[in-house]
Amino acid sequence: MPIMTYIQAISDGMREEMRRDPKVMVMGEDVGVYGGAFKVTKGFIDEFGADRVYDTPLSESAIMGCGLGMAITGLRPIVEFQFADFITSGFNQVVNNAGTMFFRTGNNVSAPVTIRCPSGAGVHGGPFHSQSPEAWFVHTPGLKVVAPSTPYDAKGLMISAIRDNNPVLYFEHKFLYRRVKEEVPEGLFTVPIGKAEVKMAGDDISVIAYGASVHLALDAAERLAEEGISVEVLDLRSLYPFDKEAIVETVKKTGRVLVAHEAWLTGGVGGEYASFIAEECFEMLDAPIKRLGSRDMPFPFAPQLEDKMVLNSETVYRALKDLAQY
Amino acid sequence: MPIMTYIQAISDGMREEMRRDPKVMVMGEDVGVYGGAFKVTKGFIDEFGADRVYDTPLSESAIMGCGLGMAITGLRPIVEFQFADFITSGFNQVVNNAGTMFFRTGNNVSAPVTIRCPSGAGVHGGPFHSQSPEAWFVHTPGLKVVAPSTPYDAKGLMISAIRDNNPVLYFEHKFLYRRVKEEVPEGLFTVPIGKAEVKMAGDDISVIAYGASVHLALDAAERLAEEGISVEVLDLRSLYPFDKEAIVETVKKTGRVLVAHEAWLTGGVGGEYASFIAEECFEMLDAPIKRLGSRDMPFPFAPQLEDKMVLNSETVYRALKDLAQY
Amino acid sequence: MPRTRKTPAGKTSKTKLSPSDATLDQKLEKLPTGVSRQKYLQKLDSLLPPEDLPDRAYGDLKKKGYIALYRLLYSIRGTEDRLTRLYRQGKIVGGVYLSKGTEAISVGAGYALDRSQGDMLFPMHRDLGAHIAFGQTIERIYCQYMGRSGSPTMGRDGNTHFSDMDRGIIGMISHLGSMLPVAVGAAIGLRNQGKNAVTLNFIGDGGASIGDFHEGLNFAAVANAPFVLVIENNQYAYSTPIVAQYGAERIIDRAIGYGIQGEVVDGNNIYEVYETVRNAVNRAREGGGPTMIEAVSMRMRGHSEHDDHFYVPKELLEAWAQRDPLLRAQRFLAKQGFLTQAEIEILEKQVDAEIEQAIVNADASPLPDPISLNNSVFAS
Amino acid sequence: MPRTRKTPAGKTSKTKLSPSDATLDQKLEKLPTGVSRQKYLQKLDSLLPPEDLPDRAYGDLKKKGYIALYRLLYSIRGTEDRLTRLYRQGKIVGGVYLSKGTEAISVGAGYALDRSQGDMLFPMHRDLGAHIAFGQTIERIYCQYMGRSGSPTMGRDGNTHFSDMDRGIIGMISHLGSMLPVAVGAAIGLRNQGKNAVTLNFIGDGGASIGDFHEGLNFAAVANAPFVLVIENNQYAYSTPIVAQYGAERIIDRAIGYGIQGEVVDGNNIYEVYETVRNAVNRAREGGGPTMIEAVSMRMRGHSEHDDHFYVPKELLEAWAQRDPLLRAQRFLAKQGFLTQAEIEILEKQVDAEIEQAIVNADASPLPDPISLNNSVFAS
Ligand SMILES: Cc1ncc(C[n+]2csc(CCOP(=O)(O)OP(=O)(O)O)c2C)c(N)n1
Ligand SMILES: Cc1ncc(C[n+]2csc(CCOP(=O)(O)OP(=O)(O)O)c2C)c(N)n1
Ligand SMILES: [Mg+2]
Ligand SMILES: [Mg+2]
Repeated sequence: MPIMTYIQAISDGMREEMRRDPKVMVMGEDVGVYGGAFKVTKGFIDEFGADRVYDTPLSESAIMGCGLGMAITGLRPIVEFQFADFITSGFNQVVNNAGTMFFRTGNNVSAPVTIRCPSGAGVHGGPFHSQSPEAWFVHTPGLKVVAPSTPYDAKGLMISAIRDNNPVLYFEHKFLYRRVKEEVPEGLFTVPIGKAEVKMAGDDISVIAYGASVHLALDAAERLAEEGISVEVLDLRSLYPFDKEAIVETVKKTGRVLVAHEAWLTGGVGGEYASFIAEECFEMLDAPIKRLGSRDMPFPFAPQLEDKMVLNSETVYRALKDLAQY
Repeated sequence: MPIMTYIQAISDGMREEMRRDPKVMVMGEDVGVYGGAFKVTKGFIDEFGADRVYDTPLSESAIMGCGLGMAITGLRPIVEFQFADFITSGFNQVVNNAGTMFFRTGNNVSAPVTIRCPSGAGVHGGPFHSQSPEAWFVHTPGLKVVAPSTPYDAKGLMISAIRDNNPVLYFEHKFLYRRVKEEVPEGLFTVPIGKAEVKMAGDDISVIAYGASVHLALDAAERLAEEGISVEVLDLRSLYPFDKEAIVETVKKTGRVLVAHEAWLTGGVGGEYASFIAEECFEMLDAPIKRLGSRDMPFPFAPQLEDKMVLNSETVYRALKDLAQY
Repeated sequence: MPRTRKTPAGKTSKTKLSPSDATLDQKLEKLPTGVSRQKYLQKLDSLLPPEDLPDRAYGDLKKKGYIALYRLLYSIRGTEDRLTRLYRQGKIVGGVYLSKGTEAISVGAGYALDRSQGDMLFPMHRDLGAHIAFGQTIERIYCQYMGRSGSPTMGRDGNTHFSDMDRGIIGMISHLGSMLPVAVGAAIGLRNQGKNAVTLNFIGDGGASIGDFHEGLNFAAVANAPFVLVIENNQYAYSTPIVAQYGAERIIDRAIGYGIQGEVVDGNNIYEVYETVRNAVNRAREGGGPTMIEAVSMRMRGHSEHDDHFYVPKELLEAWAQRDPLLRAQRFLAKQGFLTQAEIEILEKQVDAEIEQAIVNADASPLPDPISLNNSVFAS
Repeated sequence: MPRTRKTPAGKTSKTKLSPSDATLDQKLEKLPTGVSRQKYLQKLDSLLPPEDLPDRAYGDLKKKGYIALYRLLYSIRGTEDRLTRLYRQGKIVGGVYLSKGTEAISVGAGYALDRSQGDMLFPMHRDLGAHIAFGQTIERIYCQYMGRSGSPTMGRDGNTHFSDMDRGIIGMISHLGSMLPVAVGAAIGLRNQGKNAVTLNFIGDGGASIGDFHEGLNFAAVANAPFVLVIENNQYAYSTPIVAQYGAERIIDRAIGYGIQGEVVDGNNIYEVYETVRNAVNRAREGGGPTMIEAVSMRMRGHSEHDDHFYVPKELLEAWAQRDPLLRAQRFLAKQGFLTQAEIEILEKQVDAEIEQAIVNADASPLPDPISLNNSVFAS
């Protein structure tokens, strides 16, 4: 099995599915000749041609709107926002147009669009190239939201997202692009939307995380293992729909939970999962549910500031330690 | 003291503050000669002139962007989205431009804009004239969010919002416009942003709500009072910043909490407050924290459908009863 | 590619509105600094068409076509008149937004498409006429307004917001302009799948101010998409007059800025609307790229049936009432010898009966069952 | 109101690029269906200016002004060249987006405003030149790029995203076009408070495709706002050539669609840029309304310093290198007798020393203290 980085796995998932299904296409700014700002679609235009690897004008609302229009004619577009932060410029098309299409047409028209959102901090992008805005979309009906943390999941979820007959927001984390790699099968396989995965089994505390935060949790869990504390790391992978059974299971096992994400703490999806646990797992809890996120402020540019604003593994470590000692 | 409806109180707050401060102005579609789609600014143009009651082209992003531009030159605009649902068309200007202005300029430039969002269902508006999208903004740093439930609060919070040196989203509920009235003082007074209020005192269960849901909670509480169950209704009024002390206090008192809002349940602000309680009030709880919201789907048009989708007082009543019996 | 700006519709008409008209002037007093009243008053005149339709042949229309278009025009007028009645009787859910006075635009444009070629229609909120012209039944329309289960949306969305994929109609969301990029994407999508189809979208003088208008048209222009945009300039956006909506002389002046074909058409002449849109559709089908068409008319009722229209100068309405699209088409048909007055009356009686029957049928359609909301959000 | 479209910048220049150029043709192979390569190749020619600046007086410029503008031009070139060096040394945080080859636009335009009148500047990401021309110090610019506490944003935002309210500069957010409505609102806000000020915003050939461009300009046109927009057409948006960005012959063809003044200017002629913007600013100040100006130039480096520019045909870069704004201005100054070659060298030495000193100072500016993040989000 070949070793792939996270970003290679994303490319590979798209490429394989495009080979299988001629209806699948990519569109966005600079996705063609340039191969995408992060080179995710490098070489695609040579293999699939300019109509399936569609370089667009700089207009997020039209990109999303046209993608939706292509979808209702039977194509399966993968729409790329160059950075997740720019989804705000096409926001209405995502939430009100794509999100309601199936419902409002009396289930007559579906909108199979995959929406790529390169998100996340740690790359000195400043306030507008570092955001993790997934919570806005988890709150909006009609949209599915996934956020892989590993190359395997990245590829498998990409293929699932493309095959799904609904708009799926695919939050890929820029910090992970070239920093994580693993063996990933060649060819086609899927990771189901809506299923979480235990990335590290443990008995004392559960961390529920996704995307880059999974790696923070794994780092912290390794440190704690040395101190004799056994942490279970549950990677949600899908933010909506999310895997309620898997959450209940891990909480039942450990009785202590931390929910952690890089997105802003207040109003973040962590609140959803934490309050789901508070409601459904009340009797299982041995300690208060702890939530972590980045500080409620724009992502600062200078590394010294960003470091103190973005969730990091030290903070996760300390929160877990507190929980263990509760 | 004059009796005012909720909508009159909103108008009155704006009018009084415009009389006091010549820098305050209103802008939006049809706010001038027509007096606004809901007649909130009826007569304003005669009193304040067309430059302070500014009829704009149909362009939400420009309305918000221009409002921000006016604000940085020293004016204090009240920007009106004709319906809260249309804020998606000016979304980027709200969250990324207004929301970051103070932070990203090294605290050099502030953005005192009040953003009026007529929201809420129950008026047969269908999927795009019924939404309550406050959660998106509670999650976004740099924005304050208020949502009054009574005429008194509506007026007092309006004046506070206008005087605040930050962007404040003002979610007014259309269903309440002419359905609630009470005595409201003439002239100027404020309700502080960030302070909740107990709208009905009780001992057995707490409901934390805001906007129209406060009235659902009060109705349910009255029914339960007859059955001997004493419910405390805490009206948050400010969704961000929110009144943590008031929440802790009511939970401490009752040990049983319901968080209820009309917005979609999943990813709604209820998750924020519920998980705050789960974390901070763990030892005080005698029952799981219960959350209610509207069903996760677009707001349907037909009344028979809307009734089964939107949170109602019967649902609140039953949830409270369950909590009481836990 | 040629980019023409046709003679303004009213070039030949006698001046009916003048800057000296005191009543009109008074209504325009309250404009913010910088908005030019003078410019507006001059504009109003040039927008007014002549009282009679130019006496000529229109495009590929034969006698049957002239009559069919009139029938549709009369159908939609009748359908909408009864909507007002039903609205007053409390039988309608939500608001009612009528196209009275501007029906020729939606009917003429809708009729110019070719369903058999796979053409797709993206109507806006004042385009019931296009739905009908594109094959939608009046019964389903009433079901939609009454929120019944027999409506294309199963009662989930209201008034003119309805899709019908079997007929190639995609309904709008409320956010004006949002469907423009969708229609452009559909045009490109159909072309990329080897189809020879055209998509058509409408937008108002107000909606034309929104960002999606620009992004969508620019996208279409670059892609040379088989797409036609009909701008319904009915001179008001809710209460906002065009002087406070755009600064150019005409909306169509934007065509050159996109490098696409632009046309102005008398929106109260159903045959000219048909002809112009038909030509644009044919050109698009042949690879000639997008066209934007400004159809000039006047909204003869309030924004919705709960709006009393007080902000529109009476003079304006009176002048336009004399140019009612039905009256003008009737006179034209008679003059051409296509239909006698008696034949017109027979046609109208038939249509009236159809409409009444549609109301009865719609009223018999059950209210939607809330169970239908289960599993309604995601496609499997 | 007059709406002119000036002669395209290159009308008089000798053709340098032709459709038969095989290398160029090859690069343009991969365009989606409908995008016209032919149209593009024709366009490229017409965009190229003559090699020398037209030998004439420019607006209200006196000898001092000609020299001052050259000095600014040289400053920004020098400042940016050293940014590349610092970037390679790892001293810069984030990416570096340079204006090499197009500096005349931002400098000339920034210089045309009048700070003493309260004019405000809304620069975009390739407008360091405008910051400098509007009084920003080079030291603070370096602080900004190095993420130091001495930067106007206190290290909170990067590269050219910085405001400086004391100087009337409002920095951009990354979302291109977003500042356009803000600048328009500021123009109206200043006017409504009795000030006689003008606001100026820049946008690129790419940014001009976004909805805010349309909404903002339309808003400005209706309000007759004292606002000037400079479109920096540097022929690429990241890797996207103008042929895939817009369908019109020229971006400025949009002016008539807004009913505002439109001008095309040779963006590699700093004096023409200054003159044109100055006239527009004066006109706006006198109540003549907004102007949009298309300044044609060529981005001579990659989108950012990590982009090797492979997608730009070499021929294009070579042709434009011969029209470098500094070289052309130098030749002009010499020809006019404003500065001898020796004087130019002295001036440049002075500027070089200033820049080096600014780097030393910026490097001495402390890293921002994380404590500064406390209470940083809300104004009290
Ligand atoms: C983006 C957006 N903003 C505001 C509204 C509210 N609204 C509904 S119709 C309307 C006026 C539309 O005017 P126009 O486009 O001219 O169409 P007309 O109603 O005249 O046919 C407004 C402001 C909306 N539907 N969409
Ligand atoms: C709304 C938005 N979408 C995408 C981007 C990402 N992006 C940054 S610069 C750029 C190209 C800009 O091109 P242009 O406007 O021509 O300016 P130039 O860089 O050529 O000066 C893109 C796509 C952005 N900043 N904003
Ligand atoms: Mg209109
Ligand atoms: Mg460019």
